[in-house]
Amino acid sequence: MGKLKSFAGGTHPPDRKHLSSDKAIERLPAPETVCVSLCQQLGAPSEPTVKKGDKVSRGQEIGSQSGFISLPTHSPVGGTVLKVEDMPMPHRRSGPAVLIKTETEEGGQVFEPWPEFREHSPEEIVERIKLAAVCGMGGASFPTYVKLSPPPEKNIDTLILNGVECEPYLTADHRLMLEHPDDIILGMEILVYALGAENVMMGIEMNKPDAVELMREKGVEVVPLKVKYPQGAEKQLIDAALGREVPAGGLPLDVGVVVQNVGTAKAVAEAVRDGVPSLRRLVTVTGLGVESPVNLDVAVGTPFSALIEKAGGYREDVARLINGGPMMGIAQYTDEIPVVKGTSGVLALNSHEARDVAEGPCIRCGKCTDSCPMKLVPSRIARFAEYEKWEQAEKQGALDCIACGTCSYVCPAGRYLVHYIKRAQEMIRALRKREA
Amino acid sequence: MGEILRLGLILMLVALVAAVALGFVNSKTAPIIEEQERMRRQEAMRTVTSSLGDSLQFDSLAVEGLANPYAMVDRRLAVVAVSDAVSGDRLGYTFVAYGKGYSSTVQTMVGVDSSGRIVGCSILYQQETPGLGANAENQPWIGQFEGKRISQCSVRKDGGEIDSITGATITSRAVSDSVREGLEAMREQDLFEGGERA
Amino acid sequence: MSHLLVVVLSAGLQSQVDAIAQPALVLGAVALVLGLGLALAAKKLAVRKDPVAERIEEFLPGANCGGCGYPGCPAFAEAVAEGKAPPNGCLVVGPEVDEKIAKAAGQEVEESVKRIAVVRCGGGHSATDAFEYHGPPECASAMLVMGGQKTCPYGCLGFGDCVEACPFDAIRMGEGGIPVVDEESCTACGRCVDACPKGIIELWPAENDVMVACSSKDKGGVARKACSVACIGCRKCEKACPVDAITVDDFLARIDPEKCINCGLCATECPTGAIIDKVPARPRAYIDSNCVGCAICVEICPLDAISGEHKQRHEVDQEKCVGCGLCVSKCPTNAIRLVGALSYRRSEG
Amino acid sequence: MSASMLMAAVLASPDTGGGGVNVAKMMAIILGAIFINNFVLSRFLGICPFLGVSKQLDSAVGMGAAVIFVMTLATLGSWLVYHLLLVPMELTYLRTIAFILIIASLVQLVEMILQKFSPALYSALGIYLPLITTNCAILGMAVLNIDERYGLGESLVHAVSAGIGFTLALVLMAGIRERLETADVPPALRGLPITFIIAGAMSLAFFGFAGLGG
Amino acid sequence: MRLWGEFAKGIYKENPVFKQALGMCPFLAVTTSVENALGMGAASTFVVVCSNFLVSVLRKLIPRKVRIPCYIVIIATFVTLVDMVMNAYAPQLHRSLGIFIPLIVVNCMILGRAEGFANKNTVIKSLADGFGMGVGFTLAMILIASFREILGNGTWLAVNVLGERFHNQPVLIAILAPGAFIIMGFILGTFNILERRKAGR
Amino acid sequence: MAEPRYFELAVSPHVEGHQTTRKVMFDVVIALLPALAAAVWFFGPRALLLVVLSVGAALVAEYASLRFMKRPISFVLDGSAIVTGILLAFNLPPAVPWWIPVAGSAFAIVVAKQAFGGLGHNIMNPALLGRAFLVASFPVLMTAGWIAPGRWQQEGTGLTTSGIPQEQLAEIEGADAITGATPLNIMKQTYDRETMDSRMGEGATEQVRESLSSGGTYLNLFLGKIGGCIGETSGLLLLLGALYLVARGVLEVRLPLSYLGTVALLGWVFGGSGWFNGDPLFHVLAGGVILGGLFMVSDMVTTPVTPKGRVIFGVGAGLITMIVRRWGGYPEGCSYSILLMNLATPLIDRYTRPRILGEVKKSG
Repeated sequence: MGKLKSFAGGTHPPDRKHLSSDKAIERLPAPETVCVSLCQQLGAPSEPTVKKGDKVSRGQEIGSQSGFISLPTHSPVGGTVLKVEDMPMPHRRSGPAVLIKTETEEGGQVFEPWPEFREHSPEEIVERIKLAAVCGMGGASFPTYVKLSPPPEKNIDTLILNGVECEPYLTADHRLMLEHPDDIILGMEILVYALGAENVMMGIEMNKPDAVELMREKGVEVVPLKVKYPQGAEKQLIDAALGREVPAGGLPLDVGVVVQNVGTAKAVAEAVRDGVPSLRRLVTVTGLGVESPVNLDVAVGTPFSALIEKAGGYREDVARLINGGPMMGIAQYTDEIPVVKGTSGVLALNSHEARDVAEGPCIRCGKCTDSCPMKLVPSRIARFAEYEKWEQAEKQGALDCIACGTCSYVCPAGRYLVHYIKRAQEMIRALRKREA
Repeated sequence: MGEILRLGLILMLVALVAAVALGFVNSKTAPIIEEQERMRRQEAMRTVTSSLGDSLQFDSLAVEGLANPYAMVDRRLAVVAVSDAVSGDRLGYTFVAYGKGYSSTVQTMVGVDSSGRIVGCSILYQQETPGLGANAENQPWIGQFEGKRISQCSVRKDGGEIDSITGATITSRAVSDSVREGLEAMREQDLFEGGERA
Repeated sequence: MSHLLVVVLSAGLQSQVDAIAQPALVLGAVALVLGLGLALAAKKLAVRKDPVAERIEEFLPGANCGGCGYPGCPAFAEAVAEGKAPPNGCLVVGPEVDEKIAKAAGQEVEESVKRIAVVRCGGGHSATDAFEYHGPPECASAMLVMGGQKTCPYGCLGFGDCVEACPFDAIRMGEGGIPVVDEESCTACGRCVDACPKGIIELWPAENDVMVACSSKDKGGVARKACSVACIGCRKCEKACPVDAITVDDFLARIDPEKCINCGLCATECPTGAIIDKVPARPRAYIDSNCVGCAICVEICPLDAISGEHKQRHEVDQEKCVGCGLCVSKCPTNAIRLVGALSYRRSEG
Repeated sequence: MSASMLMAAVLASPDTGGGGVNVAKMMAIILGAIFINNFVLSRFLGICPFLGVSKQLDSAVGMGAAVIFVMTLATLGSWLVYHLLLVPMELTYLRTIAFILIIASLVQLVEMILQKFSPALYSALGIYLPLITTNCAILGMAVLNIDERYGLGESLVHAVSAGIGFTLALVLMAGIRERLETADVPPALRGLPITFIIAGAMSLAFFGFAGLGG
Repeated sequence: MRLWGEFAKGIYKENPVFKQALGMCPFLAVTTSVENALGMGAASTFVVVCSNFLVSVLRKLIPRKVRIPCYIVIIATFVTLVDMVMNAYAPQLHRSLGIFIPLIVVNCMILGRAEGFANKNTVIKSLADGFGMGVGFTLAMILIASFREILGNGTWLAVNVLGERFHNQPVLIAILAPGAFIIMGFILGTFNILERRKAGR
Repeated sequence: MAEPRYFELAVSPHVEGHQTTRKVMFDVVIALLPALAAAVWFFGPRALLLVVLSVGAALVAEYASLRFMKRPISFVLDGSAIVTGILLAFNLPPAVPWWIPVAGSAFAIVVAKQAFGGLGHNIMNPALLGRAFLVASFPVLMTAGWIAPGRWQQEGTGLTTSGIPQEQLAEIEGADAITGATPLNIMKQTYDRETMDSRMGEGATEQVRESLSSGGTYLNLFLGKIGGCIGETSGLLLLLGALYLVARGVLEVRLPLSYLGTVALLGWVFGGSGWFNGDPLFHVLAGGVILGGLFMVSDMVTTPVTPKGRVIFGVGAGLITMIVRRWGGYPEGCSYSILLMNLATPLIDRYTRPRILGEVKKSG
C-alpha cells in the first residue's frame, strides 16, 4: 500500500471505534411520542403548519420552508399533534418543535417514486431533494439542495462522497457503507447526475479497510485516506483527495467540488427512488458510559433516552452526554432531548474518558499551530479572543477556523482554544452585522 | 510678512537677551573653569611624576612627527618634558593618553622617566560604568602601571602584565593600550635613552 | 557727557563688552533667522484638517514629549478629536486643562443625574443550576454552552465578566453570587453593560433606590421554579404603586425611574423579593401646626396612614407611614415634613 | 559661508588626518552606537519617546525612521555650526542653546518640506517629527559628538548608527508590548512599570554585545 | 494656603516622575549615587524655577506662535548658566553629571511646566509650582538613587551602610543601566499598589 | 421513568490529549537529570547542592510572588519553576558561593517570569535572564570559579579545565597562563595570533588550536571531562536527554537543529583564525552551545510558535552566538544570543504567520 493521502497538520485522538464498529444497524421503532424540531438544519427554522390536536400522517409536512437556506419539516410518524412550542433541543437551549403522539409508522411515501431518475431533469431532482428536506447527515445539517445549486458561473467537476467519519467513536457511516452500499451508490449516481460532475470518488479513512474493499468491489473509485483527525472536514478532504485548496472564506464549489456525506447519499436515494422524505437517520450510541454501544436507525424526534435505553442504559460512572462526536459534538445536560437530523452520534462518556483538565496558561509550545489543519495559529487567536481584541483575532484568521477542536485536544495547558475562537467568530460576525 | 518679521524679531530679542546674559556669566566663569582645568592637569602631572623629584619644571615639548595615536584630539602628541627645576636636567615626560573605553574616552595622565619606565599614571577623565570601568581611577588598579615598561603595558589577556579590572576588560584595555601606544610613539622619536628600542 | 560715558565704558569694559556683544550678535542672528523660518512655517502649516483638533492643540503644552503615547501634541489632539484618546491623556497639563480639552472635544456629557450600574438579577445562589458547566469561567463562554448553566435563561451567570470589565474596580462578586456595584466608584461608563452577555446590567439613576432585580420574562411558574427571587409577574407591585410607576409586561415588572418616588411600597408587596429597596431607613411624615385639616393628605396617602378630624390638625400613623412624601408635595400649607432618618438624601433635598 | 571654507573645515576635521577612513574605528562607532552603548538602553537618551511610542509596532517603525533622519540632519547642522561658527568665535559655551535652536527649526523645516513635497513620506514620518524636537537623544547626539571629538564623517556615522540603535530598541519594545497586551501582567505593573522592566531586561541582554568591535 | 498647595502638588500628587513620567532620561542616568541625584536635582530645580518665573513674567509678551522657541531659548539659557557655574564651582559634580547637564534643556518636565503652568499663572504661583516640581523631581531622584547606591555600592551618600563585605561584593547591576530600569519599574509598581490601597479605602 | 439524570456541560472537544503542562515540565526535568548526574560526577556534591538551592529558591520565589499577587498557588507545582531552577544552576560555574544560585533564581522567577504574569507570559527565558543578572551583578564570581573535573584530577589523569591533557599543555610554551581557562577562553585568545605568538613563541597559536581540536579534546568535550558550567559539561548526556524529549514529543527539533547547524556553519566560516578554516565540531561541543541549543533555544514560552519563526530564531541565535564568540567581549555568547532573540520573538511570530489553508497572500 503506497503512501496514503492526507492533509498537513491534524492529530490522532484514540478512535475507540471498536466499541460499536461491528454492531449491525438496528432499527429502533418510533417511541410513544416524537419531538420534531422545526429547525433541523442550518438556516432559518421552518414555519409550523400544524396545530395542537391535528392528525398527521407519516411524511406529512408539518413545517414549511421559510427563506432560502431553509427546509420543510416532515412528520416521522403518523399520529396526533400534542403541542407546538419551544422545547429543549440538542443544539440550543430550546427551540420551536412539534410534539407528536405516535400512532403508526406506516406510510411515508409522499412523493412519486422515481425508480429511473435519469428520466427527470437535474432541476427536478434538486427540487425533489429540497422538498424531501434532505440535509447533510455528517453533523452540520447543511441543506443538500443548496450545495446542489451552485451559481451558474461555478463549474462543478468533482463530487466527493465523504465516508471518512474521522470523529472518534462514531461508526454509523461505517456500518452504513457496509450494510447499504447500493443505496449509497445510487445516491451517488443521482448526485453526480444532478451536478453534472465528471468525476466522483469516495474518501474513506484506512481504519475501515472492509468498507474500502467493499466499495472498490462495487466499482466505486475510493481514495483511501490516512487515519487522522479531521480528515473528514470538507476542506481537508478536498486537499487530501484532490490537492485543491478551498480559498479562505470560500466554499468547496469555488474549486469545483461538492462534498456529500454517505448518509446524505442514502437519504437522496430514498427521496428520489422511493419518494420518501428524510425522516430517519443512523445514530451511533456509544461511549464507555453506556452498557452496550449500538448503531441505530432511529426516527428523527426520538428522545436520547430511548436510544440510551436501547444501548443497555447508562453505566454508573457516566459523566457526559454528547450530541455528535467527541471532538465537535455538543454536550447535553439532559437526555430528554430529541434526535435531530444532525445527530450523528449519542455519546455517553464516563468520567475517565471525558476531558477534564484545569485550564492553565498557554506555554506557547506551538502544538496547536503544528496540528491546525487550517494552518492557523490557534493560541494567538485564542489569546486575542480572550482579551476581546476581536479585530486582531480576525486578522489572524479567526473566521477561517473550522472549529474541529484539534488545537484544544493537543493543548498541554488544557486551553479551551477552539471555544475562544468560536466566541471570536460570533463576536466578529456580530460586529460585522452591526457595521453593515 | 509683517507678522512674520515681528515674530522673528521677538525671538531674536529673546535670544539677544539670553546671549547677553550668557556672555556675561561666561566672562566671569570661563577663567575660573580654565584655571581649574589647568590646576587639575598641573596637579595630575605633579602626582604622576612625584617620584622623579621634589621641585620639577614642566615644559611642553614640540617634537616634529610625534604622532598622536588618538588622532581625534590632536594629530601631535602633546608631550610635556619634566626636568629638575634646579639643575635643568631632563628627568622624564608626561602626556595625556586617550583611549576609547566602554562608554567614554578615558584620559590618562602618564608620567615616564627618561628611560621610558612609567613612574605614575592617573585618570584625568572617564565616564565608564560605575562599579566596573570606573574603578580604573582607583589606586590599586591604576597604581600597577608604576614601574612598567612599554612591552609590559597591556592587559594579561593580551600578553602584558596589567591585571584587568574584573568585568571591565574594555576599560582596562583602553587605558593600558592608550598608554602603551603613546609610549611607543615617543619611542619612535627616540625620546627615551637606551634600552627601549624596538 | 554721554560721549564721555561711552568712552569710559568702552575703555573700561572693553573686554566685557566684547564678551557680550559677540554672543549676542551670533545668537541674535541665528534666532532671527530661525524665528523667521518658524513663523513662516507656522503660516504655511496653517492648513489644518480638523478645527476641533486644532482647538484641542491650543490647550496642549506643545512640548511633544510623547508621554501620551501619541507622536506629539498634534497627533494626540487629533486622536482626542476623533474620540480615540481620552481627553485626560496628556500627562503634562493639569485636570483643569483636561476639562477644557474634554469640552473642546465635545465629549463631556455633563450628566444631570448621576447614574450607576445596577444588576437586574437577584438570582445568584437563589437561582437553580440546570447543569454543571465545565469551561472557561467567563459568562460569555458559558453563554455559548446552552446559554449558561442557570435554569433561568435570563439570569446572571455569576462568572463576573462585568467585574473584569470595570475599569474602576467598582464591581465585585457579592456573596450571593451576584455582582455588587460600589456606588461611589461607579462612573456609569457602561463597560459592564456591554460586557454582560445576558444584558442584565443597566445604568440606573443613583437616586432611585428601589428597583426590580429580575429580568426573567418567563411565566410565573417557570420563573419561580428556576429562581426563588424571580419576578413572577403577579402585578401586586403595579397595584401597590401610588404613582403608577410600575408596569408589568411579559411577566416582568418595570419601574419608571422618572416617576418612582422611592416609597418602597412595591418592595413590601412583592411576594418573591424581586424588588429591591435599598433605602436603609425611611423618614416618616410629620404634620406640624400649620395643618388646616384640609384632608388632601388623607386622600393622597396610599397607605391610609393619615387621619384626623376635618379642620383639625391631622396625624400620621407612624406605623403605617413609609415616608413616600406624596403628602408633602400636596399639602397646601406646607405643614408636612419628612423627619427621622435624615441621612436619607431625599429628605435633605 | 563659502564652499571652500566649508571644505577646509571638513578637511581639517581630525578624523581625516590619518589619511583615509579608519574602518576599524568606524566599525567601533557603528557597533558601539547600535548595540553596546545603545542610546536608550545604555545611555538613557530618548527614554520619553521610547516609553511613549512603543505601544504599537507601526508607530514605532515610523518614529524610528524619523529619528534616524532628523538625527543625521541635526548632527550635520550642529557639527557645522559648532566647528565653523562657535569654535572660531570662541563661543563654544553657546553650544547648548545653539544646538537646540538648530534642532527645533530643522525639525520644523523638514516637516514643512515633507508636507509640501512628499505627502506620502509626510504621513509616514512627518507626524513623528514634532516629537523629536524635545527628544534628548538628538541634542545628546550633538553634544556627544563634540565631547567625543568626532569629525564630521564620524559624527554622521555615529548619528545614523545611534538612530538605528534607537529604532532597534523601539521596535523590539513595541513587539513585546503588543504581545503583553494579551498577557496576564499583574495589574500593578501594567503600563509603564512593566515597560521599564522590559527595558531593563533588554538592556541586560544587550550586555551580550559588550566588547564587540572594541 | 494656596501657594503651599501649588508647591506641594509637585511632591506627590503631581510628581513629575512618578505621576507624569517626565524627565526620565536624566532621572535614570544620573541616579547612580545620591550625590549625583542631589546635584542634578538642584540644577533642574534651579532651571525650572527660573524658567517658570521668566515665562510667567513674559507670558503676556510672547506671541503664541513662537512661544515654544522662546521657551526653549529661555530654558537653554538657564541650563547653560547652570552648566558654567557648576563647571566653575563644582567641577567634580559637573564631570559626573556629564552630558546630562546640557540635556536639562530637553527635560520635558521643564518645558511642560513652562507651557502647562507658568504660561497661564501668576509669577508667584509659577515660582511655587516650579519649586514644587523641582523638589518633587529631586526627591524622586533621591529615592531611586538611594536604592541604586545602597544595592549597587553598599553606600548611601558615600557612607558605607551595609557593611564592608557587601561593599566589596554589591549587587552591581543596581547602578548599571538594567538595574535603573528594573528598579524604576518596581518603584512605579509599588506606587500603583499604594494608589490602589488608597482608592480601596 | 426514573428521576431525570443531569450531566455536566462542557465546551468541545470532550476528549483530551495525552500531554499536560506538568508532564511537559517534568519530562524536561527528567531529560536534565543525566546531565545533572554528570555534573555531580565531575564536580562533586557541591554541584548538586547548587542545583538544589537554585530549585528551592525558585520554588520559594514562585510561591511568594503568587501569594503576593493573590493568584492560585497551584501553579507553583506545575514544574516550570523547577525547570528554571535547574537550568539556572546549570549555567553557573561550579565553584560559585551558595547564595549565587539563590539570588539568581529569585531574580529569574520574580523579575523575568512573575512580573510578566507568570508561566507562559514571560518574554525572556527566566533562567538565562537570571544568569545575565548574575553576570552583570557579580562579574568576578561569575567569570572565575571554574574547576577542572575533580574526580579525574584526583586520580591523576592530568586533565585541566580546558580539557587539554596537562602534558600536552605543558608542551606549549607559557601555557601556564591558560590552564585555568575553559576551552572557549583559550580559543578566544588565539584569535589574536600576533599577541599569542609574540608571547609564547612563533606558532603557538597553531599549537594551541591543534590541541583544542585534537580528538582527545573532542572526546573530553563530548563526555564532559572539561571545566565549564555545571550543566554544560557533558554533551553526550545532554543529547541523551534531548532524545528523550524528542521521543516524548516535547522537543521540537527545528529550533535546536537550526541553532546548532548555524553555529557549526559559522564556526567553520569564521570560527578559526582566518576565514573558512574554523573547526565546526569544536564550536558546537565547546561551551554552552549544546545545553543552550537543546534546552534553552527550545524553551517553548520564549521562542516563536510558528515553524518558520523557529528556524529564524535558531539561525539568529546561532549567528549572534558566533559573533560574540569571535568578536565580542565574552568568551561565550550562547546565553546572550538566546536572550536577544527572545526579544525579537514577538516580531518573528508576527511576521511568520503561516499561510492559512486556502489563503491567497496579497502581493504588492
